[in-house]
Amino acid sequence: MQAQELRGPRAPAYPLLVENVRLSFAGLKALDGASFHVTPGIVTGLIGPNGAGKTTMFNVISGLYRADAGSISFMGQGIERMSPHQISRLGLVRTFQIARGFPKLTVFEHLMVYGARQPGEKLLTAVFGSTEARQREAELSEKALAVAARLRLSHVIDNKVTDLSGGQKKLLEIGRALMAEPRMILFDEPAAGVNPTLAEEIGDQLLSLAEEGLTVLLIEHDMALIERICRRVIVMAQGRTLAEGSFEDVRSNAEVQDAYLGGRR
Amino acid sequence: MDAVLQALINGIISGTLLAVPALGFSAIFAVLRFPNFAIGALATAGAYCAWVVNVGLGLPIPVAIVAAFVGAALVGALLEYGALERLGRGGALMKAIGSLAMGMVIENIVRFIFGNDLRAFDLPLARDIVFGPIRVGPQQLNNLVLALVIMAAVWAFLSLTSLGRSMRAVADNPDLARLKGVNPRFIALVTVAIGSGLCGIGGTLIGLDTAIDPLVGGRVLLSVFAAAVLGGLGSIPGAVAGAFLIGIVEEFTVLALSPAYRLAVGFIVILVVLTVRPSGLLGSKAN
Amino acid sequence: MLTYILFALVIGSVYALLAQSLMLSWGLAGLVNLGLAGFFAVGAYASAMLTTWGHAPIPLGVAAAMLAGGLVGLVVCFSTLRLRDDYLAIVTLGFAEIVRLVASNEVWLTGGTDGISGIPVLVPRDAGIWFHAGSLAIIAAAVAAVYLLLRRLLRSPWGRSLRAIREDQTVASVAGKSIVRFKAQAFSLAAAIAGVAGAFYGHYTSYVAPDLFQPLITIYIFLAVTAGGNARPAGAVIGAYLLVAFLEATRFIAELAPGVSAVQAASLREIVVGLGLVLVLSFRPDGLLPERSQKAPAL
Amino acid sequence: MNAHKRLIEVTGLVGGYASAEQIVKGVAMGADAGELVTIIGPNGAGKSTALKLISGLLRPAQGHVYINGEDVAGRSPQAIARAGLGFVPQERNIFGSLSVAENLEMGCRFEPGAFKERAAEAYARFPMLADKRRTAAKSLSGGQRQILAMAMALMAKPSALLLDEPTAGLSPKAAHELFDYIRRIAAEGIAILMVEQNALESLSVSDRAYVLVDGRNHLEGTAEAVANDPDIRRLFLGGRSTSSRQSGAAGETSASDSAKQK
Amino acid sequence: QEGPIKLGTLTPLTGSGGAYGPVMADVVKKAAGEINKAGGVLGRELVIISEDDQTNPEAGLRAARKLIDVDKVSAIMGTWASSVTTAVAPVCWQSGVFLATVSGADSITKLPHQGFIIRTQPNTTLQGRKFGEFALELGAKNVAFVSPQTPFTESQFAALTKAVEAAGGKTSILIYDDKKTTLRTEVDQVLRSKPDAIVMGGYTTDTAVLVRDLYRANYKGKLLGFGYAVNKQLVEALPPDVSEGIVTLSPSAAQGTGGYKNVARLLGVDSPDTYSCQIYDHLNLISLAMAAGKGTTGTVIKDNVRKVAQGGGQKVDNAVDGLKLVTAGTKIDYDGASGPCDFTDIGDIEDAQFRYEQIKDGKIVLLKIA
Ligand SMILES: Nc1ncnc2c1ncn2[C@@H]1O[C@H](COP(=O)(O)OP(=O)(O)OP(=O)(O)O)[C@@H](O)[C@H]1O
Ligand SMILES: Nc1ncnc2c1ncn2[C@@H]1O[C@H](COP(=O)(O)OP(=O)(O)OP(=O)(O)O)[C@@H](O)[C@H]1O
Ligand SMILES: [Mg+2]
Ligand SMILES: [Mg+2]
Repeated sequence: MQAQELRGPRAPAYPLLVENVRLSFAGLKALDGASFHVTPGIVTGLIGPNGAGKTTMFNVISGLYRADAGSISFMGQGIERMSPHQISRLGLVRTFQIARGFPKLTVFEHLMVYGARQPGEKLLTAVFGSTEARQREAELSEKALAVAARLRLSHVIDNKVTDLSGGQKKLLEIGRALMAEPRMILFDEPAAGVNPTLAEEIGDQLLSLAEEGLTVLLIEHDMALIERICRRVIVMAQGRTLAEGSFEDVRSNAEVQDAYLGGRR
Repeated sequence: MDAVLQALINGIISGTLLAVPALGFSAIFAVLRFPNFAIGALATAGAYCAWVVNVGLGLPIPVAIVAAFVGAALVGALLEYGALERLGRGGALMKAIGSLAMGMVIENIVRFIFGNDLRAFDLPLARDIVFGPIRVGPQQLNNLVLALVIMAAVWAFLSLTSLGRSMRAVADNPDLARLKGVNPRFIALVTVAIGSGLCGIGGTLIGLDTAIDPLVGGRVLLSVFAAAVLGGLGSIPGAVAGAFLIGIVEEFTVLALSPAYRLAVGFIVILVVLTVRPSGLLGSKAN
Repeated sequence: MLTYILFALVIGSVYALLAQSLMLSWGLAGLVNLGLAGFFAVGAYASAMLTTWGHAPIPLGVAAAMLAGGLVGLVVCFSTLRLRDDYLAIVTLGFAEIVRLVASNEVWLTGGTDGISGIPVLVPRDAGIWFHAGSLAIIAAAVAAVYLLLRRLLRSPWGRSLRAIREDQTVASVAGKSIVRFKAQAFSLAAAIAGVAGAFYGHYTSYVAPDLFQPLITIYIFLAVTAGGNARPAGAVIGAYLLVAFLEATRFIAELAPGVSAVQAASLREIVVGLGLVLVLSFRPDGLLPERSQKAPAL
Repeated sequence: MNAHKRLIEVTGLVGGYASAEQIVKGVAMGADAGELVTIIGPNGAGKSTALKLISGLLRPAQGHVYINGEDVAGRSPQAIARAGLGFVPQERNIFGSLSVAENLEMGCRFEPGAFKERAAEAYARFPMLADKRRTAAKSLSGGQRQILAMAMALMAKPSALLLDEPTAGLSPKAAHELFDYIRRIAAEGIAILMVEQNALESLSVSDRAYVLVDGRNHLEGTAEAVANDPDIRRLFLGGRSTSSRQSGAAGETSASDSAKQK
Repeated sequence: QEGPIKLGTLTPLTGSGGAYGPVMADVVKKAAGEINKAGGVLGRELVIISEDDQTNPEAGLRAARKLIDVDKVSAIMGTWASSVTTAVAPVCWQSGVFLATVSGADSITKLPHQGFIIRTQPNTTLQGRKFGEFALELGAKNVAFVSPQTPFTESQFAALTKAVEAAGGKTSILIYDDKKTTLRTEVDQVLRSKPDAIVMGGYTTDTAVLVRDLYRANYKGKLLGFGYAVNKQLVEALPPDVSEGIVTLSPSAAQGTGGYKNVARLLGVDSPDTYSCQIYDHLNLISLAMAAGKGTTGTVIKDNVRKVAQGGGQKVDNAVDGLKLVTAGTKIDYDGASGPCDFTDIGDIEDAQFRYEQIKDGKIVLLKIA
């Protein structure tokens, strides 16, 4: 609700607009003027060779890194100077490529922490309690159970995250993002390390979320998944956007083939 | 102006006294990733070893310093092996708390054996050498040189031998280090022994400059910790830089403000430095 | 003997308040607060000055202690916001030392190293044993109130988010948690609790002085919380009472070891305290009561 | 080539983590010299746990692990590494605070003398590593880390190799190249056990395969047979998008490379 | 009531006062042994229970409670740090336990203690004045007072200044941090005002540092210190040429009295420190008061301590002799190891004589008692 107010009068055409973003690490230009936009209600793929700057791009968008130059707007609002939690509160959530979490918390607690709009997070509400908070807690925990079930995490729901397998950690990354009820999710290789059958199901789910109006930007090296669920694909290389278009367009691009797919040798 | 110059020199001299134990503290932190608060007591233990060798056995000071290193190294390694290692399961802070408790134990063992009396080394005290308006003590010059040599040796040891690299590897990822053929326990013990030994030398240097009692290490624990933090925890050159900065700042406090507020000013400097450089003077960025 | 036990229980209750304060700031929020003695001192002095020199009623003094502790906590928290965990430790330790230095050197404000004596008491002193029993009842009630408060907080979404922040700030901020808000709330609430502990201590012993707030007390409380379990209010409370029981019990070991001099007996006692703690920790690395996680409801 | 020599042989392996019940409940697997063997299975099946048990990171409760014919079950990871086993774990498989070059040096601890030569080899094989020689490994991208981990394990010239999802996070091109490379090192006489979720392509380059479910052997056979088993396809390989997985590139190779070299 | 009489010592065995407390506890044990050998007090044995105040009021308070409630002592002797004394005082007077202390802070005897406190340490104003006067006597005109922050720093300096300024001299003060390992800059700061006498207000550990740094800085003027800091320990911790010539003051018994020698004999040292002397007097006064009042409670001690300590009568300097006389009904006046031990109504000593000693060739040599 708060996010709605912040959206401002002019509803923008693109949920996410990245213009000319630059960031270098000690001389290395990790992002070198990358620009792209994302259209609402579809899954957009972000692909590119290893070290192209995709993850760095996510870090900049989500506020973990500050860009040296360039602008980023989410739903028409400049977010390049915002802190990560403000960005998240606007409804833009990201996952991590190398799964990260809260070591001493359980899977269930992770899901609950990501649960949005919990009034019980205010100190006073926590002290005095409120029916709203209680209701919301019940809703969230129901949702958490459902998400866990969908990701095959039900049997480990009370496990500490440190006691998960590599793939389970990646699944939890996805689950957390789903809990946040965001307007847009940035997925960083959600399917890497996930069993192919399950990856397929997750793909289906992303599609149905997109149909419900969620915007998704997806970094993935699994071309089958990209082909199946992405209506638009953006290709990055060496910190720049190299090409964009439908998967077919992009796949037939010789440069992309060369640098990324390595199909024609 | 002379006063300022003199305070600067005094600061460097008191900095050297902090630098050696700070080095030990930082080395232990760098590998085992926990602040070992037993270093105060280890410095005391080392100083008493040196004292026994120097006064009890009548051997010269250089031998006593070696004894301090060996004695403190043994105590430190025993501590790690016998008690702290198994606390590691509960996390770094658990080890820190455990080291605090074990520090208390060591200090009191020393007290049990030697009592609370003040003891001095068998070393004549020389008057300062005066250069114009500035004066420096010969013993303190010795200490300065000794501390610098130790620092150089530690630095060379860590960066030029493969042991140094293995230490950093263990600190970073002990499981992977094992897969690469490193024995993390051995590395941990070596580090703790070296770090503790340095603390022992530090305690002895302080004792040579003043006198020793069971609290000799405990009194400087705070400043040593502060120096290591200021320099960036785990950074070897940082610990040295931090020690000198703390030493100098404290002496300037005496000039500019009430000496009673020496500690307070020291901490405010730390706060300012850390606010500007969140990982310390020479610390590497975490995460 | 009864008086002694009651007395030990009162001291244990003051420790229990401090331990809960530490449990909140360190155990839940992950803020390594080595400045506990400082907040303890701020509360003790605030209430002592107000009630002894200002002749205010004790409840007002306690409220002032809470407020003073909380405010100072807020200031310390904001000035240390950018610091990493390990570094927070040294700065908060420094804060406690600064409090002690100010209390000893600014005689016009605090009475200097003489301290403040003749602080009004909770129950008239001439009530004999009832003085101790009454004080105990009041302070234990405060312990219970804080316990209920913290338990409630711990189980609330607020507590859950705080624990998440403790574990990984970056991820928590990506999850939309304002790190600053949570930390500031937890830290100043914890400081306020420590302030209350200070006030009660003063109103029980009638005396506060800078020497009371040496780092030793912080160390003791860290030991208590660690042994009890650092993320459970009940662990903190139990740890605190056990610590006092242990500290007092070790007095009697001197009698078991005849032939040692007084210093040796005293050092033996501290050796036993230190070893005892390490033993507890090595058998129960998570303390007596380990952290409890929120279980998923059964379907 | 000393074919058919069992360099890794695991029998009746049981084990898990301190807290929980046993995760691996009886697993037998192995690889001959020159053989590339893929292990697949759902998430949480116990694949990584099995590899940790073999490498000594976890101590097996029961079972035998033979490396080069020598039973190493219960030994320390250092000793097992010395016996000739290389292992690239799934997670935390690099030293983040060491530079890339230092990581490689750590891989070469048993023969420091050979470092120069082998590092040159690694740099030639993976030019990216040469560019980033002096960079701290933690600032590498996800895919770059995987390459480094792999290169580090090869520095020791192991006779048997365990790989846990080596291509996770690699671009299709890089994954393809890496599989090729793995195929080639196997051909040099190394026995390789490789866990992969990138299953179809992995099977397409492998000789044999094991399917692990719930801590037990579920199925084993030639890679081709496993890849074509309809149940396995449906349950574990993503049955719907059969041939188009891994795009054109992988599809083509899986067809052409399926002729086994056994 | 039968059985032994229990008395407690509460001295700093650990913490920053750790240099003093152990000897204090020791001397009491030994002196009580002598009394017991001679038949005890009122025919009952004395049992001494020693607790550690850790130089910390909080720990001291807990220890005091244990002594009072568990051991049921009738008196506590030897509290050293002023903050510890202030913390345990109310507990003592409320429980009817007598408290004899060596703390110097003026505020202690001003507590509403109903007579339950005596202290053998001259209050700080007196000490300050004596230092001033003695510095003048040594020919000093410009006196610097160098001390850590203690409860009596201010009042000592004020009294010192008053005495020195009355004779046309001037004074300066510098407060240092007693945990520092070098005091070079502090010394520079002090020497800048070119003092011809320096009065050191610290304890043994920090005084050792100060004296060394003054020596290094080539300070050639007079050095004065308290007897409790400039003691045998300090002398042993310093090379002889460094400590040469330091003058010390400590409250003392009149020349010729045997109390001081008794303590020296008990401890087996030449020059016992003032605190051991004082606590020795505590024990003797308490024993004699109990005998004189024919009771063993704190109240009896409080009511009778002045009867045995002052007001004329046969002079005694130890409890064994005194107890015989008291039993025989003779009026006695105890003059102890630390001084004449005559107390004002609020418990301060009325007048103190001071021993003036000087370090010569690594030995502490008596100059005069006045
Ligand atoms: N913190 C950092 N410090 C220095 N260099 C960095 C840092 N983070 C990333 N880089 C470099 O920036 C480049 C881009 O990295 P990034 O992680 O964005 O790649 P990516 O496109 O996500 O690749 P992958 O598909 O392998 O995950 C890489 O060359 C990497 O080494
Ligand atoms: N450190 C641990 N402590 C306790 N249990 C663990 C730990 N690591 C993994 N587990 C549990 O063991 C089971 C098997 O984990 P393992 O990592 O072996 O799976 P995997 O087959 O490698 O899966 P993936 O393909 O997802 O990597 C999982 O259910 C997981 O929850
Ligand atoms: Mg990436
Ligand atoms: Mg795995």
